Amino acid sequence: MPSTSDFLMLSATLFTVGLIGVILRRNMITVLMCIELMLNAVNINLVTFSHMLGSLEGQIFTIFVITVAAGEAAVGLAIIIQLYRLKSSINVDDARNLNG
Amino acid sequence: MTWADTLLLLPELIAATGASILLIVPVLGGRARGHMAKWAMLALMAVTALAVIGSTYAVAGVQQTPTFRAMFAVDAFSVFFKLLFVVVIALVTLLSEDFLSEERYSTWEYYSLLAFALCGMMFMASGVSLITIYIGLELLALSSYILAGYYKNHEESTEAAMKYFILGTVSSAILLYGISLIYGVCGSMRLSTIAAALSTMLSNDALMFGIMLLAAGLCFKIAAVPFHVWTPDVYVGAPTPISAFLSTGSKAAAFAVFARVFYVAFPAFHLDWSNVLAAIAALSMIVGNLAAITQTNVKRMLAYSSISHAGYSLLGIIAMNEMGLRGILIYTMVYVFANLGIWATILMLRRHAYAGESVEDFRGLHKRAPFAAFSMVVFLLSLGGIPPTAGFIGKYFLFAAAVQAGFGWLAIVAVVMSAVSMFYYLRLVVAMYLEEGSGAETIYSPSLRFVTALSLTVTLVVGFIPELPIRQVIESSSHLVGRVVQR
Amino acid sequence: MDALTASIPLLVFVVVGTIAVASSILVVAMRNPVNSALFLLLTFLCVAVLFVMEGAEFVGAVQVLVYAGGIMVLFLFVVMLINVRALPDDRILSPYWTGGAVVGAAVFVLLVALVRPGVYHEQNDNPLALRSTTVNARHRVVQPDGTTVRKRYTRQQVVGNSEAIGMALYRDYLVPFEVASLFLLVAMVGAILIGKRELGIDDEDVDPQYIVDRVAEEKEMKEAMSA
Amino acid sequence: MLDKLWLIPLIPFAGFLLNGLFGKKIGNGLVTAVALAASGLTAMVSTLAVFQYLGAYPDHGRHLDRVYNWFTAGGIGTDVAFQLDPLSIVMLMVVTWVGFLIHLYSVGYMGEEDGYGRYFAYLNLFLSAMLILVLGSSYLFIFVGWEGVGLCSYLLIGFYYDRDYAAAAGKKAFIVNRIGDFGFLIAMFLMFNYAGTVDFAGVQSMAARGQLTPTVITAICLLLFLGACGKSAQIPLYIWLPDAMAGPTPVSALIHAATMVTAGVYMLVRSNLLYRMSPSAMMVVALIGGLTALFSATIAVAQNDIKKVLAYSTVSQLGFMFIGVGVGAFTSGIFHLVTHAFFKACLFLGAGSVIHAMGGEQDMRKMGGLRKKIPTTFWTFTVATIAISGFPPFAGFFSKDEILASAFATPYFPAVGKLVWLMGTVAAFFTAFYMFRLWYLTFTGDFRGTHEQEHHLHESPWTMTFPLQVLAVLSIIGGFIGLPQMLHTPVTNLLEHWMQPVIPEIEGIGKLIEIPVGTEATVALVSTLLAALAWYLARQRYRGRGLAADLATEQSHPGLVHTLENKYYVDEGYDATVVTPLRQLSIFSWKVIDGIIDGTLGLVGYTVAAIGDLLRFFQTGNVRNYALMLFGAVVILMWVFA
Repeated sequence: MPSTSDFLMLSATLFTVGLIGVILRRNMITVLMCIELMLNAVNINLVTFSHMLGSLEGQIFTIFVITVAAGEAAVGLAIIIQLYRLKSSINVDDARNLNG
Repeated sequence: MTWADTLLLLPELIAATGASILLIVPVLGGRARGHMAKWAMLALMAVTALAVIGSTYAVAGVQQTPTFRAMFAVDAFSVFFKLLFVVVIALVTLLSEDFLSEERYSTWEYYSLLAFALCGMMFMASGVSLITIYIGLELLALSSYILAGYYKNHEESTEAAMKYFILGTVSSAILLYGISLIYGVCGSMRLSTIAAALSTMLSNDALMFGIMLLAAGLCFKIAAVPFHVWTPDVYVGAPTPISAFLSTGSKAAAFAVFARVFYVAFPAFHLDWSNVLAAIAALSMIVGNLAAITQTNVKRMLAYSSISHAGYSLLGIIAMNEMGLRGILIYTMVYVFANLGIWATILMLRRHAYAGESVEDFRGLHKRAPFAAFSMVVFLLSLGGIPPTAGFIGKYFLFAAAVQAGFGWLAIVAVVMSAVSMFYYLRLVVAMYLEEGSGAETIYSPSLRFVTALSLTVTLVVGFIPELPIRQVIESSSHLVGRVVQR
Repeated sequence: MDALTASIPLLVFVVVGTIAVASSILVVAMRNPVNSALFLLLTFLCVAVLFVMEGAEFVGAVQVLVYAGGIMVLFLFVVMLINVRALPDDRILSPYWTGGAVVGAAVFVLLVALVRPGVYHEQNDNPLALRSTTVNARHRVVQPDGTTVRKRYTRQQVVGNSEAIGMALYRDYLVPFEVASLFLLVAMVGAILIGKRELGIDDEDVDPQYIVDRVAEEKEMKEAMSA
Repeated sequence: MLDKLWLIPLIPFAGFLLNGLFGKKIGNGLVTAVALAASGLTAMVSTLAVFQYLGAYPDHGRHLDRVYNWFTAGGIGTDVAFQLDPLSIVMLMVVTWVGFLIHLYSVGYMGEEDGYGRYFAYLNLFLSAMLILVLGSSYLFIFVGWEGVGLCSYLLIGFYYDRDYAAAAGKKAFIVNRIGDFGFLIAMFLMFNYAGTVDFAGVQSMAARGQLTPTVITAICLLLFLGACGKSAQIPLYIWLPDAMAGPTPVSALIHAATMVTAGVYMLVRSNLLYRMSPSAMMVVALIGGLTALFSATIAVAQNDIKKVLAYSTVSQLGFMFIGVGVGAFTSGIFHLVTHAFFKACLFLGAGSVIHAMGGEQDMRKMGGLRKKIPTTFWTFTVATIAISGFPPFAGFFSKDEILASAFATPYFPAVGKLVWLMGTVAAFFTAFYMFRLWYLTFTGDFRGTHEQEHHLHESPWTMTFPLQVLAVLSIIGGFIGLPQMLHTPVTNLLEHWMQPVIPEIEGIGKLIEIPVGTEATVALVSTLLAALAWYLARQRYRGRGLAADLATEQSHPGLVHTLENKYYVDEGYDATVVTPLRQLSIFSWKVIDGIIDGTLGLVGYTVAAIGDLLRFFQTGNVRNYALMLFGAVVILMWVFA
């Protein structure tokens, strides 16, 4: 059986990959996907700890995180669609009218 | 879990039910009567406020009533914040009235979302488990994203929503990672259990990392440097009343969480995290104030000013003593009202134009609207911490708490930076009183007048007879302070 | 043989974990968001497997249902809807890639350096903890004076992971659960409010600019081809 | 009355509210009535209170009128409480009566201005804040007044908003004051932390009982002095005061000469016990005071704007007061404060009258020969000029002399005391010189302005001349409240006896000054002779000749040839050996040192703005940058702290 820290490291890797994606990608949809990756990494952490502790709290929290992720994805995609309608672009770099 | 427990949940239930009703009304044919939405919302706020006050009787004599398996607690601390939230939302409703009438966006859903945000805030204030706090925070955040992008045909609004959304979800991922580590180390998400587990524990890298990530996530919500980057852009882009809401209500809720989590769960590791938070607070004060100086857009200036105020308030958490906690409560209240008053004046000036309420618009305001100009001066002085306005009292508590806790250098930074902050607050006073100019047209509706008058009253009353609110604050925070002393 | 059975989970972990990491990297590296979405799906499935390995069958199922079934479809739907010709990531690596890489590497190092050696809560040794719940029961107690009273007591009962979660969710975590339902309601309302095309009565007949653009573009293309 | 001391600041506040909210509707007549009634009533009520105090406290103890508990923080309560004691009474009388006179004067002076109601509203607000400042019973509470007067001063400096520099000057005043306030605030935090109280009596008794370490006391004293430097325009924070002359002239008289700027002196005298326990802090005060006195007196010589001369003169005279406080002669500091309030208010109001007559002209080069045209102004101005120059038996002589003698005889730091005395004496010489220069240029010779101005010349209305006359009389007799020991009159040193309870002699804590009669006489003789010399030089140089001599100095550098050609050989000899170098020194101080200090402040402002711009640069508007910063921040925080 892989140990707790094996799972933690896997989660850390996924978290990092998601994070790099958020910074590097310009496509807003991909950025959103990368955020989902980060949330998934957290979920792995939670489930791992839940297993380790023998407490269901982690799993329950995971369910909430998945719920939140679903809701956020819906709203996020709606915002992206709206931005696309206004700017005809989903490039993160194009949305920089507000600055300074 | 009994019916009595459910009664404790009454304010939240009322707010949620009311929000849902507001959502249904347009479907039932209320769409055409958009102007009614405001009154429905205000009525809802009144009922919610009554319920909040009613819930204090349920907990009279008891310091804290955790219910629902220690997920949710009604105590004086949460009641204080809930009342503050209700008032803020009611005032934001008043601020929104005219602003919304300029455009054809639906009003019912707007207010409904505000009510949902209120729900989230109340759960944040009452949550005694990280689960409740997190989900309340997300409810607030999601409503805020939508509200920030509510003027969806305006590019700025949508852009602001997008930025707020991406950075907000990223920060909540960071926060979650922190929570997961804390869970792994302490074996629970209930604040009291965490505190108990930590009291017998030595410092631990994973735990510190968890606490720091949690703090980072909360710092994002209160807009503390270096997690502030979203603030100016979003405040400028979002519909103005929503900016007002974000800079007051949303921030106050985050502070309620910040205070509760750190005072209840992490006192044992105060020495470890206080230095990090001190650095964040110092940076917030310095960066916020210095960046505000060169701004010409008033909304952006207020955004930076709100960043600096997050820094001041953090002193209360860093100090980790009685005065600090009281300082946070007082300062949050004081800051909220002064800010709402300023936003009311901004809304009064020009409602057509979307962004760019520049300092020039304020020129010669004292001639066109003497009352508004006068109250604006009072609000600015309050933000600058000049006696005898309320801001001075709040700052006095926070700074003295920092000195008491041995963070003298931080108090000095804070005092210097409040001096610096007068530079840019003064620019508005100069524009209003010492410059001639047509400025922007002013439409001073009764709602805005009311918001200004109420904020002015609070600012002056707290300034002149602060004993009354202070006593209330002491009552509201004593049980959390108790924990600190026990440690 | 025993050693082999014992190493199966490790083997599964290594294989699934590798696939998860690889496909997550491909999510970031793919130029076309459709490909990214498919690799994201793969990552999610792998994570679901890991959940099951950790004794979280129900969460694993939710992961597949909600993520793979719901969120992914949403993503793909939006990608198709927008159908951007000129993808924003012409150059996948933006000018900030060095910064991104450095910060990413730093975060990774931090995570490894701080999370791995962390001292965590002591291990639980009850293998059934994740699948048991407490139930309320009453039993008769014969009092010394001969009368019997029914007394309530709670006892641990082994059920299944799903049932245990269900009991916990509706009993211990009722408040957050209800808030989550509010959250979903808000998400729905928000997505409709922002995503819905027309708003005012007047706007209804007007196509948004991007549709007009696309129609014009396609017309142009057709003309070019027929010419 | 004694239990209703809160009425005293409340009356002008009511005037402020009335005029501020309804000023535009009720018309100028009613505005005048409200403003005068408010200030006059305040003065009368205060006087009444003082008489009752004299009856109730034959020993001149501290009367405390606690209104309510303002707030309690960390177990330490602060009251809204007013106090009457000899020191408060002196300040109260000066502020209310001089304030009333200047209100009266303003009726005439501001009669034709826009924003009449606004002006009086601010003026009443100022009075209210100033009264809180002098009557408050704790550092925290007087801080309210302290900030209030700052705000009013700022609003009044920027009163003429059609003049660009006015708003800038107002802003400068406020900002420089904030630097001082910073010191004040930190000092309060120190008291709060170490003494557990911010009440005057509380802090002093803690200090007297030895509960505070010398380091803490010195720190508190220096920080309080920083606050005083800002408010009372001492080096290096004096730069705002000359610019503050952009405000209406009565404001300069009231706020920037007679009352507000002396608040720093008042506060230091209030804290005299702390200072006496920290001779090093006193030395700093004395040295800064001496430097300021000397330095700004030299600058005043080179000014051509009548108000600027008076402004630098005010800075210089404030320096004298700080010398007094710094060498341990607290009473003489207050003495000079009082006499200065009389003659400087008289000078400013006189200057206002001149400006009024000249139709707004402030440049002395365009004046001259006004003696005949505005006789009342002329004689009052003359009296005040003699008083400030230090000729006996006018008011300024006694107070200035007492300060200089105390500096000479100070037991705290004898050597430095002599140095400070020297600086003060030279400054006194300059004072006489620039004042007579001003006097000759303005009132003697031929008129140098335009014809229109000449036709316009007229004496001011009685509302303006009456205050002038009253103040002139006070400038003559004001000094008699502090006749020196050596005169052996029956009313010797009235003020010192009066102030005794405020400056108690406590065993082991810094002794009070005893001035030997011989020293006093010598010092008085020296400064009188120097004043006479200065008068003579100014007379030779400027009488009837306008600025010819000044221009000559500037043009024909070094001007020796010119001197030889001139038939006033002796006078020109003086010019070459004494006056010209002095004048060059003056121009040097003004252009270079003043410029350096001002430039430093500008540089700070520029740096701050540059940092702000730099921060704006980071705010690119790109979400990916923001995300990068977010994560970067996490990494850095963790790396540094964990």
